[in-house]
Amino acid sequence: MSLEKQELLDLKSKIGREPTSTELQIVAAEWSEHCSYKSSKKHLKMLPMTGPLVINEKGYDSGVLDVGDGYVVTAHIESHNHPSAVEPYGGAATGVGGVIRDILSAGTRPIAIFDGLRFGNIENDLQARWLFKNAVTGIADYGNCLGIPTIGGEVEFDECYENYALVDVAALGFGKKDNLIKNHAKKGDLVVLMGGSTGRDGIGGSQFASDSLESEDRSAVQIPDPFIEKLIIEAVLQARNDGLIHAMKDLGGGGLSCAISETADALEIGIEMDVAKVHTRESDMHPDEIMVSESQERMLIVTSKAKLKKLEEICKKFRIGCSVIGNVKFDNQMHVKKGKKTFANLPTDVVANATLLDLPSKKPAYLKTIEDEKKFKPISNYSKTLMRLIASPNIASKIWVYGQYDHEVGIRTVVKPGADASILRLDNGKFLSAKIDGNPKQCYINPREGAIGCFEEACRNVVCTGAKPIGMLDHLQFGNPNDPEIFWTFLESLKGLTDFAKSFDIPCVGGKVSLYNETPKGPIKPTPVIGVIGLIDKKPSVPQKILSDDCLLLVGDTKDELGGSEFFEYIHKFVGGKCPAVNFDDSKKNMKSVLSLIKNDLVKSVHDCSKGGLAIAVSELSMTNQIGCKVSLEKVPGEKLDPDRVLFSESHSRYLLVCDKTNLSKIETILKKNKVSFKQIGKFGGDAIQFFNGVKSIIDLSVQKAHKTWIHALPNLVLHGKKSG
Amino acid sequence: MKVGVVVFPGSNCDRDMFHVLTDVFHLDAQYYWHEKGLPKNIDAVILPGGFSYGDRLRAGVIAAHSPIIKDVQKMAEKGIPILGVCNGFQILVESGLLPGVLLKNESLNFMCEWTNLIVENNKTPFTNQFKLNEKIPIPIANGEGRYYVDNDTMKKLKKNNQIVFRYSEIVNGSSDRIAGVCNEDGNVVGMMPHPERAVESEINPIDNKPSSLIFESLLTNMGATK
Amino acid sequence: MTVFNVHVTIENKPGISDPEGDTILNDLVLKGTHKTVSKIKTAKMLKFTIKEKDKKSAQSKIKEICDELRIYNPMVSKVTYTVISE
Amino acid sequence: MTVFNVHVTIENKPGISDPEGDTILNDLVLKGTHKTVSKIKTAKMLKFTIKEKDKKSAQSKIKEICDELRIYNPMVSKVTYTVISE
Ligand SMILES: Nc1ncnc2c1ncn2[C@@H]1O[C@H](COP(=O)(O)OP(=O)(O)O)[C@@H](O)[C@H]1O
Ligand SMILES: [Mg+2]
Repeated sequence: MSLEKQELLDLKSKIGREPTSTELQIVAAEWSEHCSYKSSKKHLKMLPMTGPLVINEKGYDSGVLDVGDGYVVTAHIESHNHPSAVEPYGGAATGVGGVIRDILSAGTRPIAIFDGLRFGNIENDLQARWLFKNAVTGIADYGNCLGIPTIGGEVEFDECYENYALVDVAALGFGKKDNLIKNHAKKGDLVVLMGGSTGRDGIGGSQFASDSLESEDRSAVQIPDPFIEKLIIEAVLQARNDGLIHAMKDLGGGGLSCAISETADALEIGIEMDVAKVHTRESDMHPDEIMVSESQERMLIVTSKAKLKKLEEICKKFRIGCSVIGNVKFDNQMHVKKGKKTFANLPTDVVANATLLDLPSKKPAYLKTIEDEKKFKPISNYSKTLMRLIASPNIASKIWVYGQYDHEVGIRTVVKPGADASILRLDNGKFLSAKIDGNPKQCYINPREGAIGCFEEACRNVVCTGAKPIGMLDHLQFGNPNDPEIFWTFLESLKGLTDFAKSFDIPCVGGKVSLYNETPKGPIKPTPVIGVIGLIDKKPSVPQKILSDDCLLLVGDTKDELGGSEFFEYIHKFVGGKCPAVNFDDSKKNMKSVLSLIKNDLVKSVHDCSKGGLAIAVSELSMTNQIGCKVSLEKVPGEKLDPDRVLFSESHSRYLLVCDKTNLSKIETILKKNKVSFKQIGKFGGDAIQFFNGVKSIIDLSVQKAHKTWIHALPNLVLHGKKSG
Repeated sequence: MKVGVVVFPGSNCDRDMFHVLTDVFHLDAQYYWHEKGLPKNIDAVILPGGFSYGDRLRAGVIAAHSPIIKDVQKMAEKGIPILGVCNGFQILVESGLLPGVLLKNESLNFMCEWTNLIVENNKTPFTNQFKLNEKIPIPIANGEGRYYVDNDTMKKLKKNNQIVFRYSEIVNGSSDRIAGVCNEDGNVVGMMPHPERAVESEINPIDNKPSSLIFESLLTNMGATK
Repeated sequence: MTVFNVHVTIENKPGISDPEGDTILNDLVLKGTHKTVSKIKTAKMLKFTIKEKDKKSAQSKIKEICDELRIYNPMVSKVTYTVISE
Repeated sequence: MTVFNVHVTIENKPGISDPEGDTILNDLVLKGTHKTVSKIKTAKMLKFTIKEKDKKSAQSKIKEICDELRIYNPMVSKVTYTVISE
């Protein structure tokens, strides 16, 4: 763990002397990319972070949204990529732990987990399979043990993650507004470290997250302990109820170094602490190790002397460690001692605020030609092609994943995973829905439009449940930012997200940047992952069973936009083509209209069109409802295109609506009034998925067969190494 | 009518169960921490689901040694209705209050899905409102839910009518598709599926009535004994 | 008093299925290039460090603990004790 | 060719915590009457049955299988091989 030469000079000039070795460790941890955001911070400011529902308080690690009637929802997203790439089970599990503690530190109870998983090509890469399987088990074991439902996520495979893993975890919390921790400190207050013991595991972890894998510190493996985390949650919430917490912060990357310096800096106080008071796992730990250890399942709490006894009783009840490690001063210094001896004494603003960088950027050369298409072999049998896509790892049902996650615990889950977005009920009679989405294939081709597309897709998924998007989380994952071409893609994505957020009035309530995601073969594709939170005031749209004769409508234009599509990449093995672009006006109209149809109870089911295009979206409706469907391609709204384009284009802003035929004319009236592009494209019935081009049948698949393939493809591949389709 | 909900370190369905008892069935429920005792005047005891002690060593085994289990045992002997759900069932089995063991699911995975139960014994305090063979749509969520007993015990279970619930299909490899059993007296019942997740129509996509009968049975039973 | 390491190995009794061992064998090992493996059985091991006066009492103490605290479930598991070092 | 039993023991490397062992020690054993136990460490064991020409090649074959199929993660675990019987 070390500082760059320039940073060392900076540090010396800021403190006017040589730093001690402990000071160097502390500063190196806090000034790492992971903790300081030094490459990205300047630019992140462009995102809109305020709004009528957003509650901003100092020192929060999660975003807070006011959902009315005295209640708030908190939200946060994190990744644990490097640790998961070397130890998928522990890395993914401790990723869940970290984001949960961020939710907890605002004083809210975590109520939902989301996981976004990305690996290499599992069809032929055994290591990717091993990473995937173990990451899923890690998330399952951790979330299930905590009793927090994992209600959504995504899984994607792409060659760019070979020998690597992206594990993103988002979480939501819920609580009374009055119970939010108002971070503050009073004279004479104490600093308490509670939770698990501090050990050598994870030493160098946050530095590690900012290095590429080749220079990894292989000792940075973290062992998850969800049982302790569960006890911490209960202890903290009890302490919150008893008013024992003045300020709180979780220990994440950078360990005590970051937690102490950031808490002190946010509260504009000083903290004097004694490493000898920290409850350690091994007796011979050096102060430097204690300061940078990233042992999981720990929280830092500021409380008063008078309240300490009660806090200790709570910790004893829940059998977790509780040590007074320091006290609050008003000198704005972070003073680390062992007994009487000083090991570090630094101004907190110096530690907590690394010098921000202004990295150069340059448009990548590959983008010049990436949108050019080549000529493809014509498709001879569309039924076969559709079946192959249904069985492809990116499109196959993810039930093997979410079936291992307890998604019911907490008894809030109204719509379970498997739909576009899950729905949770809240104590004030409202409902919450959320989804995370990423699309590196599109972001690679066009970082700006791709990122906007992820954002819109997450919105669409939430809108399908009848919810209005009220907040967004962004997680920006890129390669080495010192490469100007990579940094350009970062900036483009960020600008795109900013434009969309501003135009749609969806504030960004939290996020995370993860850089240096490099594999032995080079940088990952740009992978922003966007979480959108939606609120439903009255009744959620719970999909109703589709019956024979129900009508299928498509809202939104289908365009010649197949760049980064599953069709191009999986069927034609082609990376490139025109990236789908969101038309903001159409997007808004379509969202608004779909929401109003749901509100007026006119539709039975709404499903968005995304990966795999119209053909897959229709198949999914048929398969999950066990009913056939007949679709006419020439009815599909948009310009006239060849059948392969209409079937598999991944144009945004499209929704499939299912309705009883008695509601058809009412729906048409509303959509026409809103000037939305739409058509009835088909009807349900029978037991086959059928697409017609004029009178010619071009796809005819048995629903049953398709369904079986779709459900079993992923476990067959992961567990038995069998390819389906 | 007082119902005790026993809480162990790591229990995580305690609040869900409490909500159902108090807000849905308007019972007077109380939490009891595992280190404490149970009061004498209690009418029923429920051991909720979760991961007591992180499921370490074996699900339920560490919690089975908690001080409160001695009181649960005494209550069981007195004939007071006791229900263990999921981890609660595992604890009852590990503490010897119910026969058998719960092994890792045959899939080796944690399984969260909706299943159908068949009522095999409608004489217990938790099933007296059912018709025999009535079907209950209900979710499971467990990693160690495969019920197993040796042949001799199985014979005894059958002879004493101790099999309370079966899955309608093979779910996890349980002996004889067993999902829930009772003790010889019938007052102690354990089940792997989660009735507290199925009694409210808002979160039950299929039919919440059958699961409600589990709690209504308890109400009837307590009404009768009072 | 001396410090002993006692290894307690817990495995399913013969006749009780071991799905985990079977899965590792069938889905992992036999799918690979190694066909000479004919069986895999999984077990759990607990390594106790205990202070006792001699080897024998270390083993009997651990046995007592395992029986009393149901470290293994006698209906399905069998257990073996090995005292390793002094 | 002879049949060998090879026991593979997988446990966390020294210095890496073992929450399960700690919980069994603190919440079960030390809560009971036996206070002479000072540590419990958990491990997982796989017992392979394999046909090979000799003891040595049995062990090296199993080692090869475990490494290749990622039966354990060398980042976290250490592994010991014991060839038991012929
Ligand atoms: N890793 C995961 N964890 C939990 N749920 C998942 C995961 N991956 C997919 N799902 C669920 O499977 C369903 C389909 O996922 P996805 O194909 O990503 O949906 P969409 O295309 O609508 O964004 C969703 O309900 C989603 O939440
Ligand atoms: Mg969708």
